[in-house]
Amino acid sequence: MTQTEESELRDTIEQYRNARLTRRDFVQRAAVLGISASVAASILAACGGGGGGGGTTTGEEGQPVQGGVLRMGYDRAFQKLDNVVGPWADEPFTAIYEVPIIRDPGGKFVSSVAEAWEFSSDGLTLSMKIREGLKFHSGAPLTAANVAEDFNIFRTTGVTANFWAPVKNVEEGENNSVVLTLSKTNYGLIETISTLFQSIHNEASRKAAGEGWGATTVDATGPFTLKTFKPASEVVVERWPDYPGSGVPFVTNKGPAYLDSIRWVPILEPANRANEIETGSVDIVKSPAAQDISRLQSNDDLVVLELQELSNYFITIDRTRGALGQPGVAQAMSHAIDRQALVDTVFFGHAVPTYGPIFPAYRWYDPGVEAYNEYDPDKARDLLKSAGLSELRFTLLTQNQPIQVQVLEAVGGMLREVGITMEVKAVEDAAFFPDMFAGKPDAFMFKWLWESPTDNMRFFGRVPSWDYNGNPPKSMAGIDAWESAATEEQLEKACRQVQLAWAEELPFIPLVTQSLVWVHHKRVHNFRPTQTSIYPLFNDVWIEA
Amino acid sequence: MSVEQVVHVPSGHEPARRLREALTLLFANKLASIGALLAAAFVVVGVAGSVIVLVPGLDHLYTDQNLRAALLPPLAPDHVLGTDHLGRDLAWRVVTGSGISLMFGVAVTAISMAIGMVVGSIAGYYGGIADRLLSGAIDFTWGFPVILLAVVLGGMLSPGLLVVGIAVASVTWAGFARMIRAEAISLHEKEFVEAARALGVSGPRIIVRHLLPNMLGSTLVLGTYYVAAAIIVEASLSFIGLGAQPPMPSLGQLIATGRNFLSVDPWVAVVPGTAMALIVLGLNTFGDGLRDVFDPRLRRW
Amino acid sequence: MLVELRGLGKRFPVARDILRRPTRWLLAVDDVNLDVHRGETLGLIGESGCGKSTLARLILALVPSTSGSAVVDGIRFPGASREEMRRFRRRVQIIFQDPFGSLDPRMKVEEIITEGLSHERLRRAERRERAKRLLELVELPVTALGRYPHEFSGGQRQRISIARALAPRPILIVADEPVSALDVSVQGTILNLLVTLQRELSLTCIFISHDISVVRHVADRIAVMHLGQIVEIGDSAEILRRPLHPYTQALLSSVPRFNYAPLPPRGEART
Amino acid sequence: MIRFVLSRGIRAALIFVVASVAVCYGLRVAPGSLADIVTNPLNRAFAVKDLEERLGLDEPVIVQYFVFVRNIMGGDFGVSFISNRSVTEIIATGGLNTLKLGGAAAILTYFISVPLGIMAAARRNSVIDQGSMLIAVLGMAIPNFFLAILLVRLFAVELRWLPAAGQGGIKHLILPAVVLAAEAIAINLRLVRASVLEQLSRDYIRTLRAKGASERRVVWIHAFRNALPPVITFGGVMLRTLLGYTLVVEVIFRYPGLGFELVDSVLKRDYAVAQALALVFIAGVVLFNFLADLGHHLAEPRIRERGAAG
Repeated sequence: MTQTEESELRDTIEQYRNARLTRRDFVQRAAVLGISASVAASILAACGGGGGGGGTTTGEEGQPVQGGVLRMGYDRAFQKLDNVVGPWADEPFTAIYEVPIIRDPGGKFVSSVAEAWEFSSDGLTLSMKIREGLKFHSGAPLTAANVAEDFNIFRTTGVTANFWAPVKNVEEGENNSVVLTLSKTNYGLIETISTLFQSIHNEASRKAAGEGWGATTVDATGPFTLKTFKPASEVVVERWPDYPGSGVPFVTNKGPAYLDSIRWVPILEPANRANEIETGSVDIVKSPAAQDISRLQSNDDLVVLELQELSNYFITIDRTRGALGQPGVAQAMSHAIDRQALVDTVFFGHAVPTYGPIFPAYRWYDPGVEAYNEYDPDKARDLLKSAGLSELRFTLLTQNQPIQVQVLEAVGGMLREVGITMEVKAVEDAAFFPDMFAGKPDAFMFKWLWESPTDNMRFFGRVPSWDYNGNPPKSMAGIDAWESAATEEQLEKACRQVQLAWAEELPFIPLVTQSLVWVHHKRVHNFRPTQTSIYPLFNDVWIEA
Repeated sequence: MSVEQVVHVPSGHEPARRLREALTLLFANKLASIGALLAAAFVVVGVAGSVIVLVPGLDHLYTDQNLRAALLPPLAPDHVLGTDHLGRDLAWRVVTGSGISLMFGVAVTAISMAIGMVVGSIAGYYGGIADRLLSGAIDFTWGFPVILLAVVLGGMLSPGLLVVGIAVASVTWAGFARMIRAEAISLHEKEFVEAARALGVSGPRIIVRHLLPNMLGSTLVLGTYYVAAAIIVEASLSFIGLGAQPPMPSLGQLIATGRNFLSVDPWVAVVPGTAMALIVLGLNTFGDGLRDVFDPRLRRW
Repeated sequence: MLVELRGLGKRFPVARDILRRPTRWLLAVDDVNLDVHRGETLGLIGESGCGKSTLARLILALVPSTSGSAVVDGIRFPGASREEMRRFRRRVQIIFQDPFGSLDPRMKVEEIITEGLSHERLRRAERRERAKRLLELVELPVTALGRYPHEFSGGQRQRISIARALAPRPILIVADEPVSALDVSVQGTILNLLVTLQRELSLTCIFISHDISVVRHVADRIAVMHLGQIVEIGDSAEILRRPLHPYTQALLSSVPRFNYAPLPPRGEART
Repeated sequence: MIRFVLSRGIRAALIFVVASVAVCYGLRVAPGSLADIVTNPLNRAFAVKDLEERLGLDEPVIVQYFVFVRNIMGGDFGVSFISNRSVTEIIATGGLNTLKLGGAAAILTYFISVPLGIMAAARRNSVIDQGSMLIAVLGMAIPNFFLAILLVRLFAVELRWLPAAGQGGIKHLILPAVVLAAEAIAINLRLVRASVLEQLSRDYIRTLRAKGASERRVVWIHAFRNALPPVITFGGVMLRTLLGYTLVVEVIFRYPGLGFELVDSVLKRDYAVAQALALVFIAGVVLFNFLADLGHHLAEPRIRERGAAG
């Protein structure tokens, strides 16, 4: 980049900061300067800490209009909107549920259902003050007792029960507060508590609903209530008129939502997502096919928002079997992969290469990881040779989704260059998960999508077992350090430590983090996804009639 | 020696002449000639594709990627039909896909034809209780939507070419059996079959020596339709994710992948799609032509 | 006595009830009693549809009878053992009416006429030798061996049929309208051939025809069939001179003169 | 007639028993289970076991089968394990949607193929004839999914005339119906044309023409009426074919009919929905087979009895 270009870029960033540029204009100007949209997005994320991280600036929006139906195109099929044992959290979660604590666009933890929280000085007690005057959709009041009850469910039977392991006891404290007693210090618990699977619900209603929880019934505290749940074709939520207002500081609407309802439809074929927002059958679409993004950007009716997705594609190989267990094999594979080429071709630039286990936009991302896994096919060949392998052949299992398969086809071609033959077997989820957890495949690829990247290292390091991942000593030590951190500083240090260890030892081989792209029609306002949450909040969103 | 003269009866059966006459008839029909040419081209290309699939070491032709030369349009240097999203040569991929289609279509059809011949000729020749049982099985199966079966089977076993093949074969055999049974019944009443029985020729031998050779024509006609149908079913299921699984470059799979790039480079879908349409067009019109040659009364349905 | 038919009958179901039990029957052959002596030629006449062909097939055990019994060459039907059946198949042969439908279009003449010899386990050369002798017998050139049936005229095909029937050296031949599909000019030669062969090989012959003028030349005795029954039987000269049954009388008076137009080739035969 | 209906009834019942056993057994021995779809990877070990107990999936397949049979005998198809909607409701709404789509496709088929086929036959070798034969040839050659993406591209993305997918009014029906009907139109067109042509070569047509009947009347009334039986007989076959294709077309157009729901539930191992829908489809097949047979039966009442030839 020349000096003029550099100063021009600085100007552009400055204009954006001062709200003289919309996010879209910024990305466009950046593109003129030869900066890929994803890099621009990282820049935006970096300078968006002031509250406008979602991108749109205030002056532009005008007076909110009450009413209307927001039609959303979602990129996968819905599962039960079950915050306790659901298979994953879908977009409607943020419309009908609220979490105790939420990350603001800069990554700082701010209030939502809980208005304040504090670790004791020894780090073994966490008390959380719950907002007053909250209630559930059913009308029942929400008190600290409900939150304590929920936490006890989460830590025993919830999806993330593993991460609650250090918590010994949860009970209602004084002054509408919840007190968590820990068996050892674990500052990272706060990360877990801010994820969608800790959304607060009315346990009495959940018990009564039985199998219907998350499908026919949700009784929670979000601004919308669940109306229709047809997972393959549509999910509809309606405004909850009695919503007492959001406790989240960066949500400006402090009353009930503007929208009458939100209707999601799953659009599973990537190409169709662009088609449908262009034809106007939806107002917002998530993750259009990468190759369609530039076309959408040039459409004057549409606004394209681009962030780094809180996700990562990675490959894990089974080191308990034969050649794959030789030292240096994972590193050889990693060096054989031209991640930038993956980004440019498969993702048309709408992704970033990842050399470590965490996406670059994460607040504690350590760029040191980039030194470990650079594209270097010669080095890959050398490593294979010193491992005594003239050729290597294995089968890799993946979920049968177009983008996954494309990534693997490209990776397969790269591996072939250094003499590694990877046979890809793409199967449906129903067949993928049991095999993956049983450790059956030689290797598998997976994409995690989660707000706390370290949780994923903790989890996928253990899946199917540390053995499978080669028992990497430094990484395991890093995880231990993370799990016993007592303060934010210690947590950050552990996070950097584990990243570097991971990049070196490669319990799994990171590939890329794709962009989280949202496209919305111009008549949609205040749609502000943030870099730190997987889904946006909907209370501020309004739509022109 | 008698005074009779050797007369020429036009419907010839002597191989060389029959072939010549058949071809004359076939090429008299313009559409059928196009079909025959397309079908022949398909076979040539398909055999090449099969070789590529089956002979180890040739897979680089359709898997070699060049990410820097992705999504080239047709007539690009070195890539007559352009490249796909990973810079793989579309021409070779289509050739390979045709090979998979050819092998799949022919294998599945041959298997169902074999089953259909056994079942149909036994039912038609022996009649009686065997016929009642087998006809029941035929009617039971015939006309069952293959796609439905493949979807359910694909759900049960893991989806793939094998499953689609099983689904197709387990329905189409009945189509063959149905026709062959009808032919066997009519042949059974033929005097040459009665003559053979009077000579003490055994049932199985009559089926093999008299019935099957005489049904060969109509069976082949039906066969060409069923090859086309099997190819379409495979492609349809691959397209909705229940057929050949990626990265196997079957034509349906190629179209499914290409569809995602329709806005950037329509050729990635249009090239395999056109190939597919030409194959089906060829087989169908060729089948029509053959039908006219062999047996004008045979209808597809 | 070579053939003894006692109360022989054959009926076909034409309608069935829900449980597939037949409710209506067609009586094709009804209570037929008939003896054929060794060495004689019996003419069986009757108009088409009267059950002649069914009777022929009953005698050849090509269809099972539904009542009565038949003893042919000492073998009793129903109730013949497999071994008896095998012997029977060599001893009794049939010649069909349709010279186009009775020869498998996909087989060469050699294969056709030696098909009945498979039990003899002959070597290739022996087979061919037999085939040649059979062709000589029916006065066809040996070059015919490698040809297909469609290359021959109707009369020649009928000679092939005769050769095929003679191949297993039968003692009884049932000729079911052997010349009615042929040109008038050819009919005579085939009839002469049949008579010659019958005498030379001392065959017993049942000669079926709807045409008395054909039968009168070859038959020693004549049986007249009407609606599935034998209505009159006797010495052929006697019957022709003094028919007793009114049906026979009608048959004799209405003998058409020129009804020998050859059938056109049937479409089915082409497949 | 009674015999005909009764024997078909017995056969249909038999098909049902076999199919229900096959579907029920097959889905459960399939690799992967519903539990793997509806539980989170993060706490799979616990959740899978818990879920299987709650849903009775840990029982032997044979027990599950009899529970299933007992329930449907009582008219209870169960509820979806994923959406908690009653299967009866899914069948009702999906069935209605599929009926709409299938109906639209059937209407399209006849409204295009019958007049065009007659015109083609009436003016043999004219432009209309050749054009319609081109339609017929292409309709049979272009696989419907490929046609679908081409039409979506053209009419939805480029021209913006019609929606690309989803459910809604009449507009949402047009593209899927056209795609669904394409092959049926092609086949029916050929059938009508051939059948009318055959009639036009008959003697009675010559007589009618000699008597001075108008050409229009001869073709459209007399010839067509007599050309109908094969077209009607084909109707049953066509419906059955359409039924099979709904599986593909509904998935492509994300049209929430029975086919869409079936594919979805099979992939997600939503046993209750998948087996009920599979049986609904089989019922459809049986019904259409029956209609086809009935058509055939009525068109040719004298079914030849084997061996009756003397």
